This record gives sequence, C-alpha cells and structure tokens, in this order.
Amino acid sequence: MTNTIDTSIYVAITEAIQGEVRRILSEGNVSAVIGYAAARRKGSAQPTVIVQPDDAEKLIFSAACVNNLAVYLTKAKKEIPKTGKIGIVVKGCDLKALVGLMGESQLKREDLYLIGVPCAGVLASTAQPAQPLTSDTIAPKCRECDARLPTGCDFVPDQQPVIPELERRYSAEIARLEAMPPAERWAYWKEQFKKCIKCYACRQVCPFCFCEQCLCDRNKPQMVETTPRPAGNAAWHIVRGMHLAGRCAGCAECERVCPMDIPLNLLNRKMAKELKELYNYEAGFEMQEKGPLATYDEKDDQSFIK
Amino acid sequence: MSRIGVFICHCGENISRTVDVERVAALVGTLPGVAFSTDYKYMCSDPGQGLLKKAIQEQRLSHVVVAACSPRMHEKTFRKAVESAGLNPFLCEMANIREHCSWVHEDRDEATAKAVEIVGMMVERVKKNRVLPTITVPVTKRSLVIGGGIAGIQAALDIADAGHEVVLVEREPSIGGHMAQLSETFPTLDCSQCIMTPKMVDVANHPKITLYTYAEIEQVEGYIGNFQVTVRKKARSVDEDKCTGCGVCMTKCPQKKIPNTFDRNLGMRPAIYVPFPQAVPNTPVIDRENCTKFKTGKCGVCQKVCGPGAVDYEQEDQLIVEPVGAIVVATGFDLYSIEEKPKGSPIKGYGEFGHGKIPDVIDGMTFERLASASGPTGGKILRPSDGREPKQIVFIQCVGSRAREKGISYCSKICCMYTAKHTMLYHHKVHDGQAYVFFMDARTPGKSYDEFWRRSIEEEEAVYIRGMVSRLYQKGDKIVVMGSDIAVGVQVEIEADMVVLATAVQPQKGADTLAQKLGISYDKYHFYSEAHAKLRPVECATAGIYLAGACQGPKDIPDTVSQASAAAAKVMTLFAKDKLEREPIVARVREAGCVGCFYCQKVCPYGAVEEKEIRDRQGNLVKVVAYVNPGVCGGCGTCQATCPSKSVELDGYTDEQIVAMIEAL
Amino acid sequence: MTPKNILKYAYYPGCSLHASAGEYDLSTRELFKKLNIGLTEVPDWFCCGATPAHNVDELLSLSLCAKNLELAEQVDGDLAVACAACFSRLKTTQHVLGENAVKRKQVEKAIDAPVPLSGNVKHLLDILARDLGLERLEQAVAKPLSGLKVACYYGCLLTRPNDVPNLDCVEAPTIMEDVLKAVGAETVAWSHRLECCGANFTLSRPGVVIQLSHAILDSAKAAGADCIMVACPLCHGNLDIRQKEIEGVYNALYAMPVFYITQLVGLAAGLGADKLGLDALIVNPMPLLKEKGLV
Amino acid sequence: MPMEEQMHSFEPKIIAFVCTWCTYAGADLAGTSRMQYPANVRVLKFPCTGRIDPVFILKAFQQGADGVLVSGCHPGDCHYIAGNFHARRRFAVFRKLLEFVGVDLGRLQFSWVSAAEGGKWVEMVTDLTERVRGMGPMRDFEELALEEQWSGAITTPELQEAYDSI
Repeated sequence: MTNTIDTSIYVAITEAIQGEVRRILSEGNVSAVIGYAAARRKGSAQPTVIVQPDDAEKLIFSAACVNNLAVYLTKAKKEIPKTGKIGIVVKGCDLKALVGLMGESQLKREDLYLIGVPCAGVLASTAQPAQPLTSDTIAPKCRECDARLPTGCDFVPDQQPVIPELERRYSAEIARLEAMPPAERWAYWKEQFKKCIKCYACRQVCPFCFCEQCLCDRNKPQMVETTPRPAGNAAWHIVRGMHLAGRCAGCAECERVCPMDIPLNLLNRKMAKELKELYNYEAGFEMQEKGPLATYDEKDDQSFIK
Repeated sequence: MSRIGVFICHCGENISRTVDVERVAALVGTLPGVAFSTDYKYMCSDPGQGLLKKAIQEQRLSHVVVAACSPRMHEKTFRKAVESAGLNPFLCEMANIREHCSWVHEDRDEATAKAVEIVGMMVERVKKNRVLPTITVPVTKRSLVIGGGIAGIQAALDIADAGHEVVLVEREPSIGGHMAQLSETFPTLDCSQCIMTPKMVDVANHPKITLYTYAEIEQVEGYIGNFQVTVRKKARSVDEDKCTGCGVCMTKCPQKKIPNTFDRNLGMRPAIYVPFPQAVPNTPVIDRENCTKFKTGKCGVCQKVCGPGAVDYEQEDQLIVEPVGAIVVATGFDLYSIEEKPKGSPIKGYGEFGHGKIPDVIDGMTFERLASASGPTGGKILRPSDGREPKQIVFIQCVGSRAREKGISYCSKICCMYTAKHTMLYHHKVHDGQAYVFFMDARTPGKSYDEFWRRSIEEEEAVYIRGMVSRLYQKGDKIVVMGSDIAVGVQVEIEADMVVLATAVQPQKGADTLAQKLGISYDKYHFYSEAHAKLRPVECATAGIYLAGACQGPKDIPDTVSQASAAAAKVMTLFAKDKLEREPIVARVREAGCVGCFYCQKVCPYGAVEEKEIRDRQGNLVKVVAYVNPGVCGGCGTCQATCPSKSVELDGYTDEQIVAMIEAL
Repeated sequence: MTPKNILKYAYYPGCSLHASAGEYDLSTRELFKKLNIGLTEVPDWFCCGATPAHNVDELLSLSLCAKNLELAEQVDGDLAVACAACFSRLKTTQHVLGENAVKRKQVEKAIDAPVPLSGNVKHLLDILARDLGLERLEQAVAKPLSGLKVACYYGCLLTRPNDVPNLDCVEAPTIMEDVLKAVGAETVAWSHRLECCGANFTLSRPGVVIQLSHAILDSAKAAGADCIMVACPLCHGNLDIRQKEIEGVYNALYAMPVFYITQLVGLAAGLGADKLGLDALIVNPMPLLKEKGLV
Repeated sequence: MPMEEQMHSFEPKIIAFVCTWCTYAGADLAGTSRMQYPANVRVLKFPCTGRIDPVFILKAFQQGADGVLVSGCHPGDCHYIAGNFHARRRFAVFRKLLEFVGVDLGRLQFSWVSAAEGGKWVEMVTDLTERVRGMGPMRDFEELALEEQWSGAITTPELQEAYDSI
C-alpha cells in the first residue's frame, strides 16, 4: 500500500532558508552559502553556492534535495572553506557527516554557519524528481532515519516533519544476508562486486573519502588491484567498508551515485550495526574526540580471540 | 637491480639435521635478485662472519639475508657484521629457519621446503629494505631504582658512587626489604642486621641518592635515556623534614594492638610506627586504616606529643615526576602461603597441611623473626600458640616449590640452604631439641654451601629424611607429621611441637601491574623476563630497563648483590655516552599524502605525533599535517595501520616490505 | 527436555551394593524415592574392575568402565554412582581416555563402541549437595538429626587424585559436612577424614587394614564423634565389620556405629529403620539412635 | 600400536601475522623446547599487532593463504603499551566485515600468545592447520580472480570462435 508523505513543510522551510541566508550574507556573517537550487528538469534540484544576498531567493528545499553538501567542504571544492565562514544547508544525515569531519580535523565548527533542515525524507534515486514523496518513492536511508530534526545548528526552521512508520529495508536485508551460510553470502557479494566498473563515484561523493591519495590508488605497494576485475573490485569494496567503519554517517550517497546499483550502503549499515553492538557507537550530532576505532577500552570484547 | 647475498647456517647440526641446507642454498640462489648464496657450519662464528664480509665486498652485494636462528638471537650480530663490511645494517635481514623450522619439524623434505619459502620471503622483503640512518637521542644521566631491598640498595649505591644521581623508590615505609627481616645469613651465619644496616644508612646519607619511601610508581613514559617517571609518594601523615625520629609519638599512641607485619604478625605495633627500630628513614608513618584519629576523628595524641610538630593529618599523596635515563627494577620476592586460594586460581593451597590454620605450623620467614635477636621473642624459639619452646621441630622443604600439582614447578633455590641454617639456629638455641627435615634433594651449589649443609647434619644433629610429607594435623598440642622416608622405604610419623615450612619464593604482589607500567615482559609466575637467559641476564628486552634480584627469579643474597652490581654496571655503561644511538625503527609521515585527520595522533601510545603547518613560499598556510617525533616514537606502527591513506610509514616495517613477503607466498 | 526441578539419573550400584553393602543400595533407592529423584538402574551393568583390576591390566580396567559408561548412555540422565571406588574408576577412565587418544582408540576397539566421555558421572553426594541442593535437602527434613555428632569420613578415593573426580577440594573437602549440617547433624573436626582405611587389603593383608582403620576410629573417637559416616562400601566394611577385631587387637572400646550417607540423610527425611537397612550394620546403631531420640 | 597413517591430499597454507615481542618469542620458545607442529605455517613478524593492517589479511587470502592467524601479546602485556588494544577493536570489526561478505571465519584465527606460551603457539598453529585442512582450500578469492568481467567472459559460440582463431 502506498502512503503519501506530507512534504508541505518544505515550502515554509524554503522560505525560512531564503530569509536566513539573505540575512547572514547581507550582514556579512558568512562569505558564501552552499545550498540547493532548482535544476533544469521539472522538480529537480542541484547543489549551488551563492555569495550575493539577492541570490538567496534561488535557494530551495524539496524532496529532490538529495545531495550531501558536506562533500563540498572537503575534497570536491577545497578552496571554498578558505574564503571565510561558510553557510551550509544540512539535513540530519548530512549534519552527522559534518560532525564526523569535525572530529577528524577536516572542518572547524567556528568556520561554519549551519542551517539545519527538518526533513521528512527525500526521493530515492530510482524516483523521478517530480514524483511526490510516498512510501514507495522515499530513499531507503530515510526509511530508517533517526535524525529528522538536526540539533546544534545555528539556524533551524521551526517545522516538525511527520512521517509514517516505514519498513526498514536495510535492516531486513542485513538480517537476510546474515542468515545465509557464508558460501551463499559470498556468492551474493560476488555477483554484486562483479558489476563494479571502478568508476569510483562512490569514493568521489563520500564526504569521508577525503584522502588526497587513496590507498587503493597506490602502486608501491599495490594493496588493491586497480583494474575493474572481480578480485580487485571485491578488495576495493572491502577496504572501503573497513575504512568507513566507525566513520560513515549514513548519508548513502555512495549507493545513490553507483551506476551499477551495487548496494554499497548495506556494507556501511552492517558495520554501523556492529559498532553499535560492540562499542555502543553511533554517528550523531555531537562531535566525538575519538571515533570508535581510534580508541579502546581495556574491557573490550575479546571472545573471538583465543 | 639488487645483488642479494643469502647465507644459510647449519648451526652445527641444529639446522642441517632436518633442513637440507645445501639444497636450500642452491634453490634460493636461483631467485631473481639473488647474486650469491652459500651455506656454512656456523654463520655467527668469526670465520662465518668473515665469509659474510668477504662476500659482500667481493660480490658487491647490495642486500643480505642470513638464514639461521631467530633474529631475536643474532640479528644484532649480523647487522654489525654487515655494517663493518660497508653496508647499512638495515639492509640485512634474518630468516628464522631454526626456531621456526628445523627445531619444530621432523620431516626433512617438509622442513627443507619450508626453509626455502622462509628464505624466499625474506629475500623479497630485503629487496624493499631501505638505508636507515642511525638516530641519536640525548641521555638523562639519572637513574631510577625500584625497590629498596638489598638488590635496590646495592644498585643505587653503585650507580651513585659512580657519580650519577639515583632516585630510589620503596613501597614500604623503610628500605631494607626482606634481608632486614632475616636473623643470620648462610653460609657464614653473620647477622643480617649487622651487614645490612650500614648499607641502609649509606643510602640515606648519600648526596647523590634521592630516597622516596612509602612510595610507588604511578606511571612510566618515555624510552631509554629519556624516561619520565611519576612517583606517588603516599601520605605518611608525618612531615619528614620536621620529624627528628625521637619516637615519642609511638610510645604515646593509645592504639598498640596492631599485628606487626615486619614480625610476621607475631608482635604488635602502634598505629604510628616505624616497621623496625633500625628503619631508614627513621620517620614514622601513620597506618590510617588502624589509626583511631582517622577512623573516628577522636584522639590526636601523636600530634599533641610531637615536639617539632611533624604530625600532619591533612597530608595528601604527592605525585612527583622524575626524569631518568635508566631504570633498575629490584622489587624482590614474596613468600607463597599454603592458605586456601580462590577458586580457579592457577596456584593452589595445601589443604593437607591445614591451609595455614594450625598456629604452630609457620613458614621460614616467621622462623627468621623468632630466631632474630631483634625479633618479637628476643631471639628465643617459642611456639606462637602457647609460647613454649618446641622440643621436636620438623622442617618441610619444597612446600609449593617443585610442586606441579600446586601450580608451581620451579625450584625456589634458597630453601635448602636456609633450612640447613634454621636447623643450626634451632640447635644453638634449643640444645635439647631435635630437628627433622623432610627433603626431596639437597641443592647446595655455591661457595661453601655444601659444607654448610653437611655441618647441619654432622655437627648440628639435624635428621634429614628424604621424602615428602603427605599430611599433618593437630593432635592435642602436638602436630602429627605423616611422611615417607623413601631411602628406607617406610612411612614416618613424627609428633612435632612446631613445623616450619620452606614455602616457595614468588614475585611480589603487583609485579604484573608494575611490568605493564614499565612495558617489560614477565613469565607465567610474574617473574620478570630477562632479554636473554644466558647472555643478557640483567637486561630487559625493553631498552634502558634492567633487573636485579629475586624479581627475576629466586636468588640468594650473594647472587642478588652480584646481579644488582651488574645492573648498575649496565646503567653506568649507558651513562658513559652523552648521546645514545637508537634503532631507527620509527614512523615517518609522508607529508604529501597526509590530510591531517590525526588518527595517528589519536592512537599513538607515546604521544609522539605532533601537528605541523605546511606553508607556501609566501607564508600562507597550505595545510596542517602530522609529524612524528623520532625521539619519542616507540616504533609500534599502530599509526600506520590506522592511517586511512597510509601516509605514515614505520621504517623497517613498511607496507612495501610486508606486501612483498605476502606476495612471496 | 526435562524441567529443571525434576531430577532423574541412571543408577550404577556396583557389585558391593549387591552383596555386602546391600543396605547402602536399599537406603539409596528409598531415599531417592522419598526425595522424588528418579533412579533407573543401568541395564546389564557389570563390575567396574574396582581397585584391583587396574593394578593388573590397565586396558582391561579402562575397558570395563568404558563399557559400563556406554551402557549407561541408554538411560536418560547423568550417571549416579554410590560406591567411591566405582566412582573413582569411572571418572579415571573418562579422564585417561580424554587425555590419551591412543588409549581411547584401543579401548574403543575392545568394546567396539565409542566411549562417551562427555556423560556426567556423579557421586550421590554431588547429587544431594548440588543437583538437589542444600536448600531443598533442608526442606525435606522431617526429623533433624540434632545432637548427633558425626565424623564425616571421605576416605582416600572420593576426592583424589587431583583433577580427576573434581568432587570437592582435594585435601580439604566440605561436601559431606555440608550435607549433614543441612539435615541438622553436628559434624566434628578431626584429622583422619581423608586417610586410607586399607580398602581392598581387607582380605589379602588384614594386618594393614587393622592398623590403618584403627587410626581412623581412634581419631574420630578423640574428636568426640558419636558415629562415623561413609560413602563407600569398602570403607564401611573396614570400619564397621572389622571394628570388633580392631578393638580386640588394640584393647580399646569404640562402639562407634558406621553409617552410610544415605542412611543418615534417610533417617532425617523420615524413613524408618527397616527402609534403611540399619539392622544390617554390625556395630549396632540402635542404642545411639535411641539415646538421641532418632528412632 | 602404530597410529593409522593419514594421507593428506591437501596441505593448507597458513600465514601468521605475529608481534615480535610476545608471539614471535613464543614461537621461538616452541622451537627451543623442540615442540613439534605442522610445517604449514609461514610467520610474518611485526613490531606489534597494532601495526597489522586488516588489508594484509585480505591480501594474504588473495595471495592464496587458506588460513590466517593473527597473534600478539595478551591485553596489558603490550610492549608498546596499547597497540594490541587498538588491534583488538580493529580486528573485531574487520572480521565482522569479512564474515558479512561471506568469508568463513573458521579460516581466520586471532590469539594472544605470550613469550612464555610456546605450547599455546603450537596449539594455535596445529588447531588452525587441522581445521583449515578439514575445510579444504580457500577458493573464494581464487575463483574471483579467475572470473572475468563481462567483456572477457566467453559466453557465446561466436566469441569462442573468435577467441579460437587468435
């Protein structure tokens, strides 16, 4: 059964964002704001950077505002943060990534002006931008979202998102895979990894893949085979999963941009689940000095060690 | 292209018995990059090393692999040899085909095949080895000695006499250790106090020695030549500077019924006390657990009677940081007790001896206190239960020692001798008494030791019964000792007045915790491990830390003193140079790749990672990267495994080297 | 699965309980019935080899026990054993075969079946003190044995050797005392709780037995005990049947009744003398029990 | 009685990543004590388990290891204070990831073996070797490596013909 999800608050949110951005740009609080603007296709949205107060009216927020803009503060547009304090529009999931980046010394809170968005969900990559947001068209990550209302931001429009209880597809899929015997799981992932064409879009879009030189591009030594063959693909995705463990904030951009539809976020969700169980760690809105894999407790579980 | 030389050692027959070394040399010789391969009877011998050096020069070798024993054994030897032939020592690697191959496999074909693979892996590794420059670090010429027993005292005096400052830390309120508790010492029967107390006074008066008693090690940071040690000086409740040691506080203290642990609980002491009259320093300490003032808030007599006003109830623990360049660990021993142990404990008690509940069954140290002229009985041998003189006394050796079923399989080394001494002391004091000794073997190697032991039998009339005691129990006011005399093959029952158990020597309680602070290793009994059982018996595997006395294994006084002086000599050797060369196994940051996430800093156990600003020519900040201080880096490599972009590399264990080995599989 | 509070066991009485120690068998069955503990005799069981077999042929002694263990598998529940010697042999067999794969292979060939090494072998004491539990034992008491001073005698086999029976602390056990205290008796502290009574030398070298058992009786008497409690038919034979003879040799008078554990616990649970086989004891316990008001 | 000679058709390749201070020394002790164990293991020495990158484990499996043993100092015994604590977390997570992609964790063993535990080293190596022997060769990565991308897979007779003509 398809339920429509109420996105009427997005109109008010768009207005609030425009007003706030106009104010902070004209008062000179920030030098630029990263947000979403309407794109050419009907109903679609794209990231934009505005510097003039008058351009604030270009900003929107809709169910098509899927991108995690945090990536523009790290590798994709490294020069942006250098221009001074930056404003950025963030959904809850994006904010978690920003907070994670602060913990990893990539960003400083005082250099940012955070405009939080109360979010009822965004569209799945399979949906058309003009489609209404429903229980069918909503992005999988939004089905299990626990961060609809960002906190700790400089500005959050006063709106309350309402959204029905939805089937948690990642959790169900993880449970399904976990129940399989290892060989069957291996077969599943083999099929998935085989599809990979090593376009590295997942790496490009990930806010945490901010290394200037990726381990997987090195050839002295070659840790991971770089050609798009199944063996190298599997190694890449395993290494990627490990490198994001305890860091990934769950924006699921990797999965969205994957041209081959590899369920990449499944690996990340699985790792998040394990870190919660093992070390009670979850990505959140509070900055943590050390991530779960940069610290330890003397009493950590070691039942797997003889 | 590398020109690698591979040298296969026979190790006498230790390797060649199971590994076909000629075959290994031939096969390895065909590997790409290997320019020379040979085998030799003893690579580590002088001619062996000569062969190595000659080959390096004649064959113009670029790298060397020595396939022999464990690198833990001879890596230094061969790297030195390589260096003297003009190559950087870190271009030499060892392939362990003895401990990891010839000694653990019987099948010659399997072992040979494995040896070829091990050498092959090392060949691939060594190709990726880089020239590593020696790193020099300054040496702080001050030493820390932990433990103020005879070992610590000797080490401290030797180092201080050489002109270096020493910080001596003792857990108890006085130095002296167990030796101060002894009555007379074997094999000369001179009184322990007479030879011990002058040394204690020397320590107190030595201008180069800083003495912290009633103090413990809180934290140890740093590395050889540059340790930072935090000492916790526990609150003594008496100001050491003001106290004159007059002792009025002790005589006036109303709480006088506290068992004196120094006298093995045979005597009583007040709540403000010195452990024994000759204590150094002669400053009392308040036992806060038993002091009425601390328990109820009422009393305060000692403060009132103290002329100089030294008693200070408000005193708190003090943390003092001492920079030192070397550490001597001399924490000594404790005695095993036959009491019931907690469930699951690897070491068990002696239920058959009554689990320590029979009052006249005592241990050797208690007997020492009874026999000591300054002890609770003034040197009279009297039963703890009723104060009568025991006319029949039974000594039982190897209680807990050499007793696998009790969880301890080692020999405690000193018991044969001190039990012989006890029979003599007993005979000197109780002329009409009879001593029996149950023993397994008499182990008396040592100068004048066997003569001493014979004397106890031949002149002092001790009856030695070879055999163990199966059970003893209280019967009336006697203790029935049931044992066997295996020489005659009969069961023996002796109704004794007193039984003295030669209980096993164990490391001090908390030895493991201290080891963890120091980063040194210990065996399953918690005795500290020396770097090499034969050739480096006073050094720890951790550089700059040395061992003295029974903390390393059971020892008598002469051995302890010798080892303490040896440890002191090692410290002086270290202090003879102003700068110290350290192994260049340290992490380095590739600044080009570093994105400054500082994961390395978060996981570094040494705090060696700092932030470094990279600026362009105009002075604009380009980025902030990590920097590893090579003096502080311990060389664990946790940073590299954690670094997402592998922009920090541990020299000597680079990814290239490791992957080369994995790929050689 | 059986509910946790319903206990049932396979029962291995052993030869003695079908001969000289019939009263031990009788009192065990009656007591367990009274306590609602199921007891099913192992079909076709035979001698465990007792104390002599392993001195003659180790493989034989291991195989005898192994076969009995295998037979016991047919019956639901852990294996309950009354005799200390049978208990020791069965436990030893499990221990030896668990440690030594070669011997296990030999034995499995001999009995032509796998040896069940995981099956629990339990002495009655263990069942009473731990499976049933002291609390429930206490609740089952109809007539507390108050005023009865008992010397608990373990003998040499019940707890030894180290790591094999694992019944209690090898040299300082308390399990018998725990059980007796639960049923209201008083236990005395004495020295010979764990000494050997001479065991199977009773027929071949009675002199040894008389000397050893005398020391035990003497020590119990000196400690002020009214009676001795045992959990082994061999100990019982030596202390009870030979008591008169020992008194003669040492010119002493003990008149010390020697009870089986099941007899004393049975008494406390309210079983009558006829159901406990008290009349089969050689040293007449009736005067003592009457004096204490227990019969 | 002679034990039955067992024929092993498959000799597993076991690779051990060990720290130099504890497990390497423990393996040395096994040698000095002349204990015996299967010759299948190849030891790679690291200063500390903290240095062991999970990628090495992956790499080892890709290079044909049938089993991997990772072993270091017991908690609290680390020569470098805390390297093994960091390693413990890292591997606790990594093994979950491997398990999730379908690697049978029976092939991956973690242990603490101290310098005094020569016997435990032998036990670890023997157990893992025997277990992996029972599991058979690790084919997962090998099969993956053999599997070609669609462009390379010869799936039609035409392609086969073209291939044969080369």
